[in-house]
Formats: sequence, structure tokens, C-alpha cells
Amino acid sequence: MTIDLWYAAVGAVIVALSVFAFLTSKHLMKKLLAFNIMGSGVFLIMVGLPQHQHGVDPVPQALVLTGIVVAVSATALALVLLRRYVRAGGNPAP
Amino acid sequence: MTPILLIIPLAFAILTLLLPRHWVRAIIIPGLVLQVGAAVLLCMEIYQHGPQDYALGDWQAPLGISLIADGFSVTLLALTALIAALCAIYAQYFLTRYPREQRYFWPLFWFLLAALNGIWLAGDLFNLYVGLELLGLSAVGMVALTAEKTTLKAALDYLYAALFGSLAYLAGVALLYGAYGTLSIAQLSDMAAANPTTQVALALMTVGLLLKTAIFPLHYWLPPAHGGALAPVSALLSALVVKASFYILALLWLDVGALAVTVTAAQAMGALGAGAIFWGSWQAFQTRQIKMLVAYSTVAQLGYLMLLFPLAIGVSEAAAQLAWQGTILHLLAHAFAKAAMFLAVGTLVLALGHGRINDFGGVSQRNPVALFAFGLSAVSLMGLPPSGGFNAKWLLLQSAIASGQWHWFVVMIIGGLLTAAYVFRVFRVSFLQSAKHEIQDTHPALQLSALALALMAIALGFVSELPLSLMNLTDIAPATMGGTP
Amino acid sequence: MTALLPVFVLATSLITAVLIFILPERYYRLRVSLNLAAAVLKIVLVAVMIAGIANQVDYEFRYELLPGIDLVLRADALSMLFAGLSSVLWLFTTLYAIGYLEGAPNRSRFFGFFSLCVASTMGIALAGNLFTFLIFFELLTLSTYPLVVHRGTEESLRAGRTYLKYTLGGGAVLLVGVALMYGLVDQTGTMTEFAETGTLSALPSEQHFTLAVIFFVLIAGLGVKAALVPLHGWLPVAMVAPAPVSALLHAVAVVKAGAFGIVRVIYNIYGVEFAWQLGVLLPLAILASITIIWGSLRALQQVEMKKRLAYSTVSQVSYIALGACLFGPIGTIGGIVHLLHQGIMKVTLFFCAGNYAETLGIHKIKDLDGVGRRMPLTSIAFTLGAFGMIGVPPLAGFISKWYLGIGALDAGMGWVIGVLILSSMLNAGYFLPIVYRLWFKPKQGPWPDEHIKAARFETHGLLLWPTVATAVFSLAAGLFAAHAWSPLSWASLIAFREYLP
Amino acid sequence: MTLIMYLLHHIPLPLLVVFPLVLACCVRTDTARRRGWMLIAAPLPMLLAVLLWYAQGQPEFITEIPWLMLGLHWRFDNTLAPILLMTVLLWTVAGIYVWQQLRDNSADQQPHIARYIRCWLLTLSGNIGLLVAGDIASFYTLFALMTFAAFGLVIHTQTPNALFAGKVYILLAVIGEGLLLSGLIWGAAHAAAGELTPTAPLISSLPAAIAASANGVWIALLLFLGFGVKAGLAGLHWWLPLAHPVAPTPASAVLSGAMIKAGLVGWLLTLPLGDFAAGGNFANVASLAVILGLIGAFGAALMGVFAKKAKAVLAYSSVSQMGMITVMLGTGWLYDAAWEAILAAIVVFAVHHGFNKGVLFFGVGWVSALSGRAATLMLVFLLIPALNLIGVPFSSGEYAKDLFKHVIADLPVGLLYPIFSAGALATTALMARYFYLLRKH
Repeated sequence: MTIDLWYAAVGAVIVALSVFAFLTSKHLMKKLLAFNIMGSGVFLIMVGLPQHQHGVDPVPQALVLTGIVVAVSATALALVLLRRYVRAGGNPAP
Repeated sequence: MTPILLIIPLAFAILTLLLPRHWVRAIIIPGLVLQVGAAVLLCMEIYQHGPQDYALGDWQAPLGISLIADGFSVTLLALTALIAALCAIYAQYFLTRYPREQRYFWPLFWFLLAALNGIWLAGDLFNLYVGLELLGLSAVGMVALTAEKTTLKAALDYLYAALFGSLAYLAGVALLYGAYGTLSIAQLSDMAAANPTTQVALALMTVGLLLKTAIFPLHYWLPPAHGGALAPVSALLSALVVKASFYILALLWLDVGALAVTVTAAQAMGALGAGAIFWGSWQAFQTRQIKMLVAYSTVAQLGYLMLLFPLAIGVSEAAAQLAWQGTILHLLAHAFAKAAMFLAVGTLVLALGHGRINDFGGVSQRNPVALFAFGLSAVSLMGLPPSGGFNAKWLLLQSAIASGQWHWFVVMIIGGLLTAAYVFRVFRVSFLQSAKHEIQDTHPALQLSALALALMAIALGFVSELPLSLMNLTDIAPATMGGTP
Repeated sequence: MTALLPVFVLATSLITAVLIFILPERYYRLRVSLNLAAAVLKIVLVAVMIAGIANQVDYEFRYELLPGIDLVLRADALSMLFAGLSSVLWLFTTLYAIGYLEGAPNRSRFFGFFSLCVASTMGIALAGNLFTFLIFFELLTLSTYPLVVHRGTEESLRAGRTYLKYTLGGGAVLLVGVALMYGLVDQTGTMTEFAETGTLSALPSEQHFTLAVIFFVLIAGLGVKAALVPLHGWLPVAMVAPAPVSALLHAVAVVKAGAFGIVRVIYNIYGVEFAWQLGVLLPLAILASITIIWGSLRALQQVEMKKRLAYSTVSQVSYIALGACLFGPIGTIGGIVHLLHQGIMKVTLFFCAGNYAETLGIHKIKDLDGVGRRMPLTSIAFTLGAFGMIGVPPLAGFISKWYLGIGALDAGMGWVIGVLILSSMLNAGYFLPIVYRLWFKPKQGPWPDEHIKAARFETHGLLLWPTVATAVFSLAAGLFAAHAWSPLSWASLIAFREYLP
Repeated sequence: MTLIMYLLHHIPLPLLVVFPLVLACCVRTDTARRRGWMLIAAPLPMLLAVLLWYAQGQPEFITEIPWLMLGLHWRFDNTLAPILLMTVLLWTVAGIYVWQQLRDNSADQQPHIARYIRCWLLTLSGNIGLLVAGDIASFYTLFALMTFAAFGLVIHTQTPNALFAGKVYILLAVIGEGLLLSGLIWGAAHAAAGELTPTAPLISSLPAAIAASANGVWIALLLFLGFGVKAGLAGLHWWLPLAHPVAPTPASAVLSGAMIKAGLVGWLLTLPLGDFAAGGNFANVASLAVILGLIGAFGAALMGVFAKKAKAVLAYSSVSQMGMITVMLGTGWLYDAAWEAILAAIVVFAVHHGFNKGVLFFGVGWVSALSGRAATLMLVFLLIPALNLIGVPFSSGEYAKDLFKHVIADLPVGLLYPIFSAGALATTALMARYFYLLRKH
């Protein structure tokens, strides 16, 4: 077991936990948090697994970087929508 | 040539974001003309010179972004440009009643186009991911435009589904890259073997994409989002956006993972499709709101697309070819027809001031063109001739016969009847003589753009050869995907 | 030119339909002139083609719709029979409808779909293969639905729903049959072309069972429109439509499309000889016979004029299917010629029913007492039509029955005579009382609802003259049956080309 | 004379038949009362033509129009010519009678004059036409025309009895037409076997075709029964005693005198008689004909003597007389060698019965119109046709019956001879009843 595989394994556990949280949480905010954690888990797998197989690789790094940007902007959009929704009288935890 | 199709929408997205309001209106038409023109030119180029690879900024894969324009992608590009153009024309008149929404509509619209074009042209799995995310975000933004409580809720549900789906997809990408060290679709399709890693990766990606495509039983987010959005938005979402994730799904199953998928899995996908057809139709038959009817109709029609998998996997080459052709035609026909239907319905709702189907009496006298557009698109959806929908159904039926899969044959026949059942609910009441409400006149452009799309759905029945022959120009597809390379 | 003529014929009504849809409601005169000009033009074109067919000219238009599947419009003798019928009746029905709908709302929609309906009929007539036939067959369903529900009342909407249930279901079954045909049998793409004597007989005997199954699937699909029992339920219900629509549905468009399709399948796909060998004709003949009797029995029970006529149609249309099942040229002639004869006779009857309803507000048979004096020409037309249906010479119906009867004996199916005679007697049973009321019963009280007063003529001229014209046709078709240009002679030509290739 | 000859040869027969139809089209409701002359004019051209034809020595005379109906083939038939002559004459006389009625003021009470005249002309056209029609289709056409148009004559008075009689008449007529059509089609199918265009075969080809057919018996039976309705065959005769009393007197006269013979003509034309019966197995049908004929001859007489109206008595008498003809026909059918002679007897009998029965019917009208001595004189005059019918010596009836009796005297028919002779008794009883009822009136 290399350290990279260990990262990947941890990433998998994180993904599993966050998927559970995403599916079971009622509150929309909690769901968003779960999504972010899930993202982190996926990124861990993404970096860990290829390096375990093929050695040091710049491509996953670049990919994860892009992924983080996407995840951040998605989170921002979700937050905006969530706030507007609550202001419009919506219940965040239906 | 190829990157222009990404540059144009992105440029206009930024322009419309920055320019003052009256300028925005002024550049809509030039932008559309450019976009359509570029798509058509690319089509012709591909038609004459065959598929092209293009490395963006001369950065080669894996770090660079490679764009692949083959017959399939240019067909979809052209489709996107056409439908988007008509929806934009419609939106221009439709949004005069929504000044605030108009401000945000156009940037989102162009981003959406850029995302779609990016997906059609993407040559590797990660670019697909980026395209999917951009697509999801702009689509959610468009759903949320009116910023009412219900639409915000719908947008949030949509967003969460899209995000979850994207991550599932990304996890699959990670596994595949881990296993094979490449993201290129062309390379993966040669390398991916039937081992657990590939299958798990495929399963993850499939779940994500099924969620994004709103395939039964993961369709819960679609009806509120599509049914609640503004008419031009609904049209774009139903016609194009859900097709993007299906496109990736088809790519995964028939190209990337062609060696790893099993017949049983394909049959299970088909079962989901059948479930979508029956459940979506039933819901459409039940609902009271016209826009929900159309949205559920999308759920049902997406089910036909899923039949591609059982019909094309594990069968003879001829049958697979038929299934593939039928699915392409269905995708195109549904895009035209559903866009037309949403636009027509939008006009009708605008005229009536409400969307209750049972109070549609008198519409046939005051808004005949819109109703006619609805009717023509319904013809295609029901799979009645002459229409693109019929040709698609015909090819799928032939494929089912060729591979002896009678259960799918029956599903498709019944599906057509179910479609008729819910579509004719609308006609039935529209022929009622007594108008219960004041019916307003609508701008002719609204009616005519819907009619134009509907006519395209019908015309597709006569020019099916064109997309099908374009389809054959492919270098990324193996035999199962499109015949002679 | 020979390739484009079928397209032109189709286009005359298709383009008219589009133009009428575009024209706003208020352009009454333009719409009428357009409609009539197109109808006359179509008759001329069809006449040209008929003359060409008689001289063995080949009119064919071919266009590839899907890989290996063509849209084929081809004129052969049989298609010209149907095309001639529908083009002539289009003119008269249009004239009638103009009079009938004077001042009614939604005329633009009505005439638009009316033309579309005729265009579909033309397409069915000219279809050169099963696929093309299917396309126009479904188009017919779509274009007739708005006509059935035209009045927009609850009742007509209910009728429309029933109509759709049957016809869309039938269309789906036909689609199954056609798809099976292409998928299982026709690997070369030539066996589903309509060809004289059919081409399927070349297939090996292992496939015969499949072929028989497909035959019945096709017949079940077509049988809905042809109103074969037990698939006839829509027909009497669809009677709520305006009279010209009923006339069109019953005489030319819908039921005929079904019957014509049955004839096409038997003669031009399977080939009658091969179908006979397969043993599929006898069951169909029995079904047709049951329909003939059942329709007549039900007609006897009806008290409403149009319903009675509707059940009469159920019965009469099956003569065509029956004739198609009789193996031998004479039976073929009988079936084919009845396609036309039934058309002109039934259109006459429906015109008359419409005249009674529009002029005097009479819908029930019991109110017809003494109408003969008030509306003599209409009543004469009705009498001619009714006697024709019974099969009294020298009207058109007699010629059909004569050939059917002799054809049945030729084919060794003598029992068919019994069916014919029994049906004739039942026809007499439900038509003669009406004729009796018209001429021999004294008038009972005022008319239910007199819209049109008797002036120079008994009713509106546009209602009267088409009726008289079709009545004269149904007399002439029988009286001059042996003439070289009669429907009978044309049917004989078709039969000879089928049996003596 | 040459001009007339020219016309006779070049004016096709159909025109003579269509002439009454044309006249019928010219009748209008408001002027119908003044159109009584049409009834006399209508049969005249045909009468003239027949007389001329006789004068020319009965040459072969055929009109063919191949494009009309299923190919028209009309001719004067030597055998049927006497019946044709009788029919035309009877219609002419009856026409005169109606014309007079219309001129009388009493006719004002009769409504529907126009309809009456039209139906009269249509029936007339059918009746004379079927006697010259030589192809099956047009024969059947004219037969049907006569049948359906006569309905208007039967119910003319519109009384409940007339309407009931009309109902029975039309019911039996439709059944008869059905039987007839099936028989004709069946026969024609055999006559046209092997032809690709079965334009209606000539009616003269039917007997041979039926004789040659394996199912000939059934075809013959269908035709026998189908025409039997019109000919008042026992069991199918019910309309006669109902229709005659209620129909106007001249209508009854032509119904009984002329139209009833149309059924007989049908038999003569279509059934495989004479040479065609040889070798065929038609004995059963022929025996049936004899039996039904006998039942008719005597049964009708039995019923007739209890009838309450003079015209009903005459109707029963018609059934009875037609029964005798049926017996003759059946006998001739059984013994094909004797057919020629019997045929002559049948034709003579038919003509004789037509004239005399016609006059007797007119008599009912005349007597009721007269009173006192004139009525008595009329009764005496009416004794002539009555005695004729009974067949007293030196009468036409005796001549007709003797023709037949001479033939069967040589045949092994057992009791038939005395029984047939006893028919005179039946007729006598009926005639007595007729005079009794007239006197009482």
C-alpha cells in the first residue's frame, strides 16, 4: 500500500460518508456541505489513484484544480439561491 | 473553424453581461446569425473533408483541450444552434414582459450554448465534466430567473441533482484515469477492459448521468424545473440540456466502455427507459397543468432514448446500427418537437393567463397557430407519420425486430399510444366552443417561432437521410456506433 | 412529368390546405374559389392520369426517406379508381359543405382539415408501398379528428375520443404489422411494394406461418377503419360530425381507406392466389360476412337517420373486403367496383340526411313522414341511394352484388350468396320504411325546426345540387355499367391486370 | 307503311318501355288531374309495335345496346307475344278506366293523384318491359320496378286495410326478390362460367345452364319460389286477397290480369322445361309445382267462397286459376315430351284468364257506379267473362283447358285428369259467390 493509495482509500471513505449525509440530510444547507465534502473525497481519489498506478502525474493536479474552481462556483450559486429561497419564504429544511 | 463555436457564445455571454440593456437587445440577432452560420459552415466542412481533431492553443492532450468534430457532434451542434436561435427569437418577444429576468437571461443563454457546444466537441472525459458543470450551473440559473418561491425550490433541487450527478461522474473519471492513465475517449475505448474497476467507474458515471438526464426513477427534479421555468427556458432545457448528459451516457456505454458493459446491464437500462415511458406518460395524463404535462412528456420521451442500450448492445451489427440511427433521430426529433411544444404552450399560457388544461376552451379560435404548432409537435412525439419521431420509432422498431427483442417492441408501441392519450387531452378541450376566460392576443413572432420548430420536427421525417449520413462520418466510434468509419 | 404528376395530384389538396389555414376567417370568397379551383384542377389531373394508365403509362415518384425505405407515389389502375372517387367526391362534398356551413364559425379550420383529409386520401390511393400507405393512413386519422369534433360540443368531443381510441389503436396495430413485414419478411425492400399479383409467393414455405400471422395483424389494423366487426364501434359514434364530414368519412375517406388497404394487402402484397393458398381469405370472408349481417341488424334498430346510415356503412363496406376474399376475377371486380359504388351511394344518402336536418331539422326517422312532397328532389335522391344499397337494379349496388354473387360461386363459396341476399333483405328492411315515410305517409304536424324555407328550390342550392349529382352518378354507374368508361369496366381492367399479368 | 316499318326496325325497344317513365317524370302535383290521358298514351306505342310486328309475320326482332347496364338485349319473343299483347291491351283499357275516373268529380275525393299516376306508369313500364327484356339484368330490373312501383297502387287508398295489405305485399315481394336474385345469380354464374366478363347472360341461356348444373334443383327451386310470390303460388299468395279488395278497381284489374302473369313469364323463361328437363332430376320440384298448384286451385276456391268482398273473391279466383296454370306447368315439367303442347295451353290459358279477370274486376267498379236496370244489364254482361272462366262449352276457357286435357289424356297421370276437370266446379262456386256479392251490393 503506497501513500497515494491510502489517500485514495480515505477519499473513498469520505465520499461514502458524504453521500450518506447528502441523501439523508433534509436541510438544504447540510446537503450543500455534504456535497462539498464529497467533492474533496473525489479529488483525493483523483490525485491518489493515478499516482499509485503510474507515479507522479501533473494531469490529476490540473484536473483537481479545475474541479475545485467548479465546486466553489457551484457552492456560491447554491448559496445565492438558498438565500433567495429562504427570503422568498421557503423552508430550507422541508 | 472548430473553436469558433466555443468562442462565439462565450464572447457574447460576456458581452451581454457587460453591455447596457439596449445594446443587449441589439446584438442578439447578430450573435445568433454568427452562431448558426458557424455551425452550418462546420457541418459543411465535416461533410466534405471528414472528421477533425483540434488541439486548443496547440496544447496537446492530456493537458491540453482537444476538440473533436465528427459527424455526430456537428449534427448536434447544428441542432443546438437552430433550436437556440428560434428560442432566442421567441425569448426576445416573450421577455418583454419580464424586464428584470431579461437582464440575466441572455448571459445565461450564451453560457448554456457554450457549455453545450463544449460537450458536443469534447474529446476527453474531463472536458465533458467541465461542460456538464457549466451547463448545469447556467441551466439552474435560468430556471431560477423568475426568483419565485416555487421556481427557486425547483432550481435548488435541480442544482443539487446536477451537482451530485457531476460528482458521481467525476468519481468515475477518477477511477478510469487511475486505471488507464488517460482521459481521451478514443484511447479509452481501445483500452478499457471488462474489469471491476472499469465497471465500477462506469456504474458511478452512469448513476450520475442518469440523475442529470432525469431518467426514471431519478426524474423527480425535472418536472418542477422544466414545468416551472419561463417558456423559452423550458424549451432549451427539455430540448437540449438533458440530451447532453444522455450523449455522454451513450458515449460511455457504446464507445468508452463498449467492452465492459454486459447485456444484462443494458437490459436493465432499457427497463428504466420503459419505466420512464410508462410513468412519465401516466403522470402527464394525470396532471392538470399544461406545462407539467409537457414536462412529464419529456420524462417519458427520454425513456425511448434509454432503449438504445438494450437494442444496441449484444446484438447483431445491423440491429445495433438501426438502434443507433433511431436513437439519433429520436434525439433530434424530440429536441425540435419538445422545444416547439414548450414554446407553443408558453404562448397559449400567455394568451389565457393560466395553464389549467381543463379551461383551455376557445383557444383554437384565438390562437390557432400556436395550437397548430402544438399539434404538429405532438404528431412527432406520438411517433405518427410523417415526422422525425415516426422515422425514429420505425428504426427502433426495426432494430427490435432484427434482434428479436419483442418486449421493447411492445413497449414502444404502447408508448406511442400513451403519448397520444395525454396529448389529445389538450386538443379535446381546445376544441370546446365556449371560452371561459378572456383570451389575449399574442405577438405573431411567438406563434411563428413555435410553428417553425414544429415544422422542423415534421420536416425531419423527410430529410432523415441527412443527419443519418452525417452520422456515418465518425472516427471515434467503433462498429457498434455508426457503421463505416 | 410522369414522375411528378402523382405529386401534383397530392399537392393540389395539400397546398390548398396550407393556404386555407393561413387565410384569415373573413376571406370567404377567396377561400371558396381556392377550394373549388383546387378541386377542379385535381379532377383534371386525375383524369389525365387515368387516361395515361389506360395506355400503360407508368407514373411513379420515389424519394428515399430512410435508408432502404422509399416514399413511393405510384399510380396504377387500382389507385386511380380510389383517386377518381375521392377527387370527384371532394368537389361535391366541398360544394355541399360550403352550403352546409354558411355562416358557421371556424370555417377556415374546417376547410383546411377537409383538404388535408382529402390529401391523405389521395396519398393512400397513390401510395406505392406499405410504408407510404402507413404514412398517409395515420395522417388521415389526424386530419379527420378535428373534423369529427368540429362542432365543439361535449357530445362531439366524446365521439372524438372514441374515434381516436379506435383509429389510433388501429394505426398502432397496422404499424406493428408493417414493421413486422419490413423486419421479418422484406429483407430486399421490394416485397412491400404494391405490385400486381404480389411478390410474397416466392418466399419459402417456412415463412408461410409468419406471413399468415402478419396478414391478420395488418387486417386487424386496417379493419378498424374499415369498421369490421368487432372493430366498428367508432363509426356510429362519429355521426355527431357535420353531415359533409360524415359523408366524407363514410363514402371516401376513412372507411374506404381501410377497405382499400385490405384490397391492397390481398392483391398487391400477398397476391390473391398466394393468400388463397395460405388459407387466410376464408376467415376474412367469414368475418366480413358477419360484419355485413351484424351491421344490417344493428341498422334495423336505429331510430336516428344518421345512425342508421352509419350501421348501413358498417355493413356495406365489408362487401369490399368480402369481394377481395373471393378468389377469382369476377369477385375481385365486384369488391373493387363496390369501393366506388358504395362511395357514391352513401355520399348521396348522407347528403340527403344532411338536407333533411338542415332544411327541416329532421334527425329522427319518425319525423320524415311526408317529406317527399316538401323536398321531392332530395327524396328522390334518397330513394335512389336506398334502392341502390338494397341492390335493386339498375342502380350501382345491383352491379356490385351481381358480380359478388357470381364471383362467390366461381370461387366455390356459394354460401356468400346467402349472405348477400340476407343482407339485401335486411337493407330493404331498414331502408324501405324510410322511403315509405317519405312518399306515402301524410305529413304529421309542423316540421321540427325549419331553417330554410322553400323558395325556388326545396332547400339551399348548394345543398341540393351535389345531392342530385351524386344520385345521378349512382344511377348512371349502374345503368351504363357495361360502357367502356364505367367504374365496372375500370374494375375489370384492374382485375385482369391482377389475374392475367 | 314503309315509314312505319322503318321506325319499327330502327327505334329500339327500350324507348317504348322508357316512354311511360318519361311521362311519369312529367306529372306534377297541381296538374295531375288533367294528366289522365297519359295512362292511355303510355302503353300505346308498345301496342302499336306489337300489332305491327304481328302484321309482319313475327320476324326476328332484337335490340342490342351493349353499353347499357350489363349489356342490353331485348326482343319480341314468339311464345310471350300473346301475353304481351294481352298485357298491353289490359293496361290500355285500365288506363281508360282511370282516365274516366279522374274526369268524374268523384275523383276529387281521392288524394295523391300525382303519386297514383306516377306509380301506375312505373308499374306499367316494368310490366311491359319484362316481357321484351332478353338479358337477365334488365329483366330483373324491370321485374323489380314493377314490384316496387305496384306498392303505390296497392296502398293508394291509404285506408288501414290498404296499409296492412301494402305491408304484407312488400314483405312478400322483398322475400320473393331475394329468392329470385339468388336464383338468377346462381344460374347466371353457371351460364357465364369460364367467362372473364360476366356481362349479364341472356335469360334464354338460363334453362340450359341450370339443367347442366349439379345444383340445378336448388336453383330451379329458388326461381320457382321467387317467381311464385308474384304468380300467387299457394303459400306465397297471401298478399293477393289482401291487396285486391283495397286497391283501386283498375289497379286490381292489372294486378290480377297482367302482373300476376309476370310470375308465370318468369317461370317460362328461366326454368329448365321441355328439352332441358330431359335427363335432369327436376321431378321433385315439378311434383311440388303440381301439388302446390292443386292446393292453390282448390284451397283458394274454398277460401274464396267465404270472402266478404267481390274483389276478394276475384283475388282468390286468381290464385285458383294460377294454381291450375301451375299444375299445367308442373305436368309439363314432369313429361318433357309433352311440354310443347302444354306450353301452348298455358299461354292460351294465361291470355284468356288475363282478359276475363280484367273485365270481371272492371265489373265491380261498373256495377257499383250503376243502379237499377243498368246494373242488372251489367250483371248479365258480366256473365260472359264469368262463364268464360268456368269454361262452359264454346268459351275461351273451354278451349284453353281442352288444350291441356288433350295432352294429359295420353299421359300416365292417374287422377290428375278428373281432378283438373273438377277445377271448373271450384271456379263455378267462386263465380256464384262473386255474383251474389255484386247483387247484394
